Amino acid sequence: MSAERVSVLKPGETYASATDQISALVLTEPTRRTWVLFFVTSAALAVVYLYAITAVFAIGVGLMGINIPVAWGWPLVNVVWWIGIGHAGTLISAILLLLRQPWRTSINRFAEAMTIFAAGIAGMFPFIHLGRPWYFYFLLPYPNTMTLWPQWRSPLVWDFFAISTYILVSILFWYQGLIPDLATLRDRARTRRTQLIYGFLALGWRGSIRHWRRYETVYLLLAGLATPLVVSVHSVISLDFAVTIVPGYHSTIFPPYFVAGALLSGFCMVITIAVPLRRAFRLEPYITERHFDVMAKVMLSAGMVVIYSYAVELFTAWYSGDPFERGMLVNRALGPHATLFWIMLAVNAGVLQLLWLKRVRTSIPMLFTLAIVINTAMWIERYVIVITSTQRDYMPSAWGTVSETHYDWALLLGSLGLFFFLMCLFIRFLPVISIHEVRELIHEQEEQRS
Amino acid sequence: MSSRQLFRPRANTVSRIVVYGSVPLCLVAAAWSIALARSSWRTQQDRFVQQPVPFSHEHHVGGLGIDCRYCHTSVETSAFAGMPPTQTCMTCHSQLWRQADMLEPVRRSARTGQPLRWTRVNDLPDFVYFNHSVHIHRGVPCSTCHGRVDRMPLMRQARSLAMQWCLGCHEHPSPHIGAANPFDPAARPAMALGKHPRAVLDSRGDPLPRLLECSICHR
Amino acid sequence: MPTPVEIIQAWRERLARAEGAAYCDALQEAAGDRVLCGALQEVMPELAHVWQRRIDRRRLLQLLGASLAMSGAAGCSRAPREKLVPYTAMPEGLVPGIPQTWATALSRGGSYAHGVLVKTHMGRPIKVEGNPRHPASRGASDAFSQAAPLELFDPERSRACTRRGAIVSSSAVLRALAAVRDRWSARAGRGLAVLTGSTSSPTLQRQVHALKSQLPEARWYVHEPIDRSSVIEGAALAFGRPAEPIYDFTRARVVVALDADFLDAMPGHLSYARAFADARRALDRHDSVNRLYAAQSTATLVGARADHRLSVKATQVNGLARRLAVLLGVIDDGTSSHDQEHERWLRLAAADLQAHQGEALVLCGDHQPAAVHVLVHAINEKLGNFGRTIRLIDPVADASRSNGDLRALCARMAGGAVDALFMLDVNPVYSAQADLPFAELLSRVPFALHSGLYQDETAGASEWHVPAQHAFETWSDVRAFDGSASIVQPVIAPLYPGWSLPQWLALIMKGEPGDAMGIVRGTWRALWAPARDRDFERRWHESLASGVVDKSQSASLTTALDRNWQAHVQRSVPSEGLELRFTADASVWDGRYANSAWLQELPRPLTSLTWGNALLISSALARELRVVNGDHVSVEHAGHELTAPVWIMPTDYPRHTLTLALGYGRTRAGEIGTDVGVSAYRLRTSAAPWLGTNVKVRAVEGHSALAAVQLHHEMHGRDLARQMTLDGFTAGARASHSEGNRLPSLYPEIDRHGRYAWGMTIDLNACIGCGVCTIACQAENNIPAVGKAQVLLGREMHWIRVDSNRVGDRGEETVFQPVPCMQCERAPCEYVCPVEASVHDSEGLNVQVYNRCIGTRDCSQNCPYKVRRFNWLDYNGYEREQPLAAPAAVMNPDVTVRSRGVMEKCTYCVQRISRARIQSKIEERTIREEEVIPACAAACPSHAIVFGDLLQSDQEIHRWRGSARHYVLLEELGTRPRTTYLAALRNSKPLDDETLKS
Amino acid sequence: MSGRPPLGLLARFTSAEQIVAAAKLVAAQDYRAVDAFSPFPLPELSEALRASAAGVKWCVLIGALVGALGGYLMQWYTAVHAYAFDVGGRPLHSWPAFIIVTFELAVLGGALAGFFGMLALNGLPRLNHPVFAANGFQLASRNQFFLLIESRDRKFDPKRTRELLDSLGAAEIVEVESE
Repeated sequence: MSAERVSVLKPGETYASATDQISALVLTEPTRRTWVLFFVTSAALAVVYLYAITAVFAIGVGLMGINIPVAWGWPLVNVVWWIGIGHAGTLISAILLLLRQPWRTSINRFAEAMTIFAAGIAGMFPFIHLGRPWYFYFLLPYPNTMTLWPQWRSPLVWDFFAISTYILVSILFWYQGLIPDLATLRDRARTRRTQLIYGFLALGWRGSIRHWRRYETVYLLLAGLATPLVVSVHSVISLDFAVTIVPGYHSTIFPPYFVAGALLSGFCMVITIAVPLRRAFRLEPYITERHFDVMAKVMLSAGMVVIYSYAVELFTAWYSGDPFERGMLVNRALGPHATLFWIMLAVNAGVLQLLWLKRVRTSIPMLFTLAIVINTAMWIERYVIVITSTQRDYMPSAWGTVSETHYDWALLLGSLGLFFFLMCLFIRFLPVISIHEVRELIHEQEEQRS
Repeated sequence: MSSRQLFRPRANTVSRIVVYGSVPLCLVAAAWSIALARSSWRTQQDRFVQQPVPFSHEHHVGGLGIDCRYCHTSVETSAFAGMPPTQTCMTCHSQLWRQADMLEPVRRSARTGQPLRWTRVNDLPDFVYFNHSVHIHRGVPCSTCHGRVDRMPLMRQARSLAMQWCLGCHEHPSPHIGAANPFDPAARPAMALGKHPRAVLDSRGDPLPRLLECSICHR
Repeated sequence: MPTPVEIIQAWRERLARAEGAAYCDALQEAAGDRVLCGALQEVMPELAHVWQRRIDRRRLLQLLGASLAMSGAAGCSRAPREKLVPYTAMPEGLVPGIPQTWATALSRGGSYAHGVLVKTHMGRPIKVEGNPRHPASRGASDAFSQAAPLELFDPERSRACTRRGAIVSSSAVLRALAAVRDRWSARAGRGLAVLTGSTSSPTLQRQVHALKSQLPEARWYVHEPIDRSSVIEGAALAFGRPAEPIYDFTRARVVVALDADFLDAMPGHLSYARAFADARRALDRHDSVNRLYAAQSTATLVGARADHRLSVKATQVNGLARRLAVLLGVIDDGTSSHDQEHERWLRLAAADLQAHQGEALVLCGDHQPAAVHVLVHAINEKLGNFGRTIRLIDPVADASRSNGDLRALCARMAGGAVDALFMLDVNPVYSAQADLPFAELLSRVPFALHSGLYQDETAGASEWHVPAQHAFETWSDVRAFDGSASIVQPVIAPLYPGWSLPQWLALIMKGEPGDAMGIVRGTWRALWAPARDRDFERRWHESLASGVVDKSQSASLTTALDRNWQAHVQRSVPSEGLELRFTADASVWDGRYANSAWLQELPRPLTSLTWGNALLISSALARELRVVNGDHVSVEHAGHELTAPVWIMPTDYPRHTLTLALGYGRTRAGEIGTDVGVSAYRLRTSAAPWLGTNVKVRAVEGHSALAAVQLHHEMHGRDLARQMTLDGFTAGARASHSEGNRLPSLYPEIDRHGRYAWGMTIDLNACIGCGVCTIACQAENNIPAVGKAQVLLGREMHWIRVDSNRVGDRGEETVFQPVPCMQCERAPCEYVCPVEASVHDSEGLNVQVYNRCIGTRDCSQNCPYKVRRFNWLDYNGYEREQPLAAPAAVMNPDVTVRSRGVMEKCTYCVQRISRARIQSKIEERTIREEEVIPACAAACPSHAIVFGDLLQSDQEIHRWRGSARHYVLLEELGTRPRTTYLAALRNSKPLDDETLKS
Repeated sequence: MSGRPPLGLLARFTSAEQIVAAAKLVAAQDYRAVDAFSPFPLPELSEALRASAAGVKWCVLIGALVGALGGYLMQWYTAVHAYAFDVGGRPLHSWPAFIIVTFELAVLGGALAGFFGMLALNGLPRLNHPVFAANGFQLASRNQFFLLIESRDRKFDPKRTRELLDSLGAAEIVEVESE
């Protein structure tokens, strides 16, 4: 254990150096060209996103590639994918906190930010996909003149509660983590304006030891609450499918299957962000090869669970002897979207295995590419689940499929744009690494040495 | 770096209001919007509307005691109570108040054959299918929904007509039915007169919960 | 009477005065104001195109808006309060809010009528039902009559008289008419020619007679693209007098149909379908079941339902008939059919016919040459079927007084002998055969006048056009396939100026239209020759009330075969090479219904194609040509060439036959019907109007997407549409796997305590796959048409679809399966809905609450039958103009019109149930069986759908559900559907050797 | 300088070890009104000063219970009593289906109560606090550690307390003005 703790950070860091360096990123660092480039492109995409949403609201969901029988299209694929990405953050910050994994410290902050943005975007898609989004509030339990309430047996209602709870709790967790660092920034800020802003956000945190005591306790408790929450969220999402009677949806493996998939794509995204971040802001001392190595291992283990789920689905379909289940698999493997199915298998079951090699786990460029490839494959996996299942379900006479439209693409790419746009802002205005936790870590390291 | 305070003491109060006040603020907003949905601004209850002719139910019903069915002929047989054709007005007004300017639109209509265009007062959404005849037959007094029209110089919407209000009766019909003469503006449901209409309803119609089902009013 | 300019000025001022919401009201009112519209037409003829195109409020607003500042437009943001507009004088007998029903008659194409009941709501005809008292309808109706209200209110109907496209007043037409009348009346009618469709109207016949006697030189020509001339000619050859055969399928145990689609293509098809279905209803295993042999030269419904099917070339049918005649000893002739399969089929049929003399029936298709009809008559004569299963009557559409068809007219026009031509309710410029230069000849006629519902091709080519009146707007009379007559009475005042056919004849003869009712009454006064005036009035009103003139069906002719009938029998050899069959289209008939969005979107039987026709070819031929569905081929026949997309038919489709439906490729049908499909008339010759021989076809560049609704006809081993053999059925087999036991469930049993438990059962053995249920449902439930592009995306909205499933070992047999919502008692759609938009009521309906639906579509995802439909876009034109949106006038006020983003589905016509429930409550009784009949069941020709209350054991549905053919679709899913099925029956003749011994 | 007595004495220490030792001694001399400020949580220090977190634990527990109970009751009442619908023949009180929302609301309740409880018990937000005025206090969020002995402590004596702090090795001792 102790050996680990030491090796998490590059030696030679002091409270002062860590504090100054990380806060400098926000306060003094000049705006870099790479950042501007990222910012502008993502902002442009975000505008496309807004345009697409407006169009879909104004003209109708018919603009997207959906029909009967495939009434759930890309928006649902995107929900599942984004929520998955939104998992790594909470896992790192909450579960690893409970497990006392010191390596989380350097990455939990931006992983949490990532979680909030991803979950937020995921939360938008169900509404984009609604036929009459202006009536979304029918999902809320509020006393209305129709005396009607939500239909609590519907997994969509569960979803609504799960996702909104998840977003709220993640924000609380993240903000509480930020408070001491905001105080740090307040005290380092040079201009009055920044002092006032950070000062107000810091809520007058002064580092009192009594405050610290309660702070730590609540932080731990929140982590304790967030841990089952994060597991529940994707399980609930999976129930949207699992409680139906559609072959390909109706499967008991779904909750663990979806959670594992979520971790996989979530960690892919963390790596995708960590690599450029580390390079751009010289964070090598804080985000070390070891971090990547560990994250790669998490990916691998999550990936194996996903592979197991594939296997179980296949087996159940074959073993049940149910013609409809079998038909569903045949359709996936040979139907209109067979290529996607095979890509999914090739990447998630095949390419993933490269992570067994330490060489791969520790080579940043390879890991970076792998992360992006696997994350794409994970999107495809969700596509295969959501779309190819109803495409050919019970009655052949009703079979049919439909292909995506420009709006589907605009919404997917646009949402990516919005995501990176928010990430850019976060990187620019808030400490990407939890300063006080780094200090704590340094303190522990000193104790080790003495 | 300055060692002076960044914020004045007043800032403490402000910040606390912001942080702790946010929650009550949301609740107030919610309450307000919920209240708004029930306000007469929204339901149009008790709002007077411009009509081509300022027809007074008070005068015709309360004063002259004309029966509802004299003008609203189909109220017992049809979903729609019916609006009187110009002819109906002219049966009297070809004799009475022949010069009154107030009635010129009626006379013009009779002359030109161009119908009068009244503005709807009691207007349900198009997806609600209310049927007058069955309610009348159950002995629901007109006044239950339309109020004391015999006291209305100008017509106004007497009830909110919100779904909640409809369900009020549909959930517990008994106290609202079985009036001897529903058309009497002062008619009162049987229960109010000590009779027991519950039996009346069951002998005639469906089990009560039926009345709360969507398909009763929506198609 | 103010001048148009004054009217418009008045409106300008009124609008200028109005503000905000009032302004909106004013505009809305203006849009609806016919006086104003008329005025605008008169003063701004340059806007004619607007009136020829769809009216829509917005365009009118644009026009008005242009003439004044849209100052108050901002007020439109808030919806104005609704207006209540009472009558000035209430029509007698009208109760506001309660629909009225009128009996009248509609005819498919021109002549052969079936009685209908028109439901009008506050004076608006909104729904058509069959008239149970009419022999040709028996309560059923066809797709065209279901679409009639839409046609009536079609905003693209011709709305004004025009001269060379410019709007003129009807008085101008009368003046011009007067001028030409003087000319011909001076010359005993020389140069006057009247062209109409074939007509069975006694009034018209009488008027034509009068015309001929008044103006001996006048000519009357009949142009009916889809006629029965060869039937009548065949009878004439066989019996020495023109006649039409009428069939009685209830008595026929064995039916041999030689290329004859009596379920769809023949006059009387509705009653034939019903009789045929009744003759094989077989709820009980001891019931008798008829047997159908069908030889078909293209894909037909009869072929699909046949117990023994044979696919042949059309030119081979003569050979089949001959051989059959030989086998039955009608004629003797050594030749035997070379083809083994044919021989086998013939011997089986012959044996069966022999065994059922007098209760058998042989018939052949209207399009077959007269010689074949002669043979068939001879065979029936020999079998003693006349007077039992078949009888002869005088031709219903009597053309004896006519001077011939379009060919004759063209000849006369070419001779320059026609200087005044009236084309009444016909569209010859479009539907003329390819070899007749009609349009070119028409341009040389000095005075050419066209009267029709639309500004169609002929209207465009003739100098004068006058709007015709819709069948719902006018007085007339018409006869059915068996001769029984009906009075056609108006159910709404004419929407636009114009004259009905009887009035036109009056105009031509007397110079003024007169009153249509008077003319028709005149006819019947003459026909009945009543002793007292009171008797006439009584019969007249009885006829109007019942919708059919009592005792008016034609008497059977008692005639023996002509002595030398054999002389007319031909020994035609089957043609080499490919053959091209022309067929009437199930949706647009001969093209006259092309502008109806409902009909265009109604899936065509068997192919499930919508929005257009395609050249049907066999899969073998497709392989030769290396084409796939939608690829273009060029068809060459008798020197005419046409490029058309192909549609590949399943295995049992005749290998060497191409089929092309008439009625498409219209060029002036309207925004909806123009440029849909390709025009078969461009290949059709007057010599052989029904069949092209030695046709050349080659693949060419080009592909067009064909909007088929059903893409998979195989069932992939899933037992969905079930079929039993008659032997199995009589031996006591059951269609249901669960033997009627309910499958176990984890949920507690449901007791809904409802007063009624509605259920539906559909008899797959009776269903003929015609698809009338689909469009009847559409008309009843305000279902929007969505257009070809949306259908291609799989977004058609029909609540009940008719699947055609291929069954049998080689998938060569077809079982039709109508699939509406199953109203599952354990509905999977309900528990996934987050907002209670999909819930159950105590009567077992799976109700859809449109105003609560937010469009998550989870219900559809979770529906194993995929019967839910979603408003992907604003199909009903709430938000912006939708060319396909049905006009508000035709909407059923008892059904919510769904907005964008809402899920919808079949609810057993809940509006009809509610109406009946309320009535029963008022009358303090339970609902009677006949009170609630869903639109689909009411319209079904073969009575394949029964609906009823499962709690009242005396209802028909119980007998159906008691049958061994009863089964539940996808029962294993435990959804407990309220809609169930009866398996189809196949009654194939066991093969015993001696029948096959040659 | 206001006339009122100062809030107390603030001593700056440069290392965690020093302030922990100092705090222990100060506590040993049973000073009560003592507080310490550090750039990161120091468990030993909070033990020394007997900082307690019992309150927030209760907040979380109660919040979670309220969320769970309220959530379940809401579902039960609305589904069974307020407006009962026949949904695919499912029982009105479909408790298994109610579990998820109940759980989510429990978590939400707990989290909100915990966070706001923590703020409230810490007397936050408090943007203006006397110690902020103390010289060099910004370093409390960097690498310096501060010990504050308040003048309201009955053992407080400006002179002796300052000596005590001196003896503990404070790098700097300043007087904190009262607000």
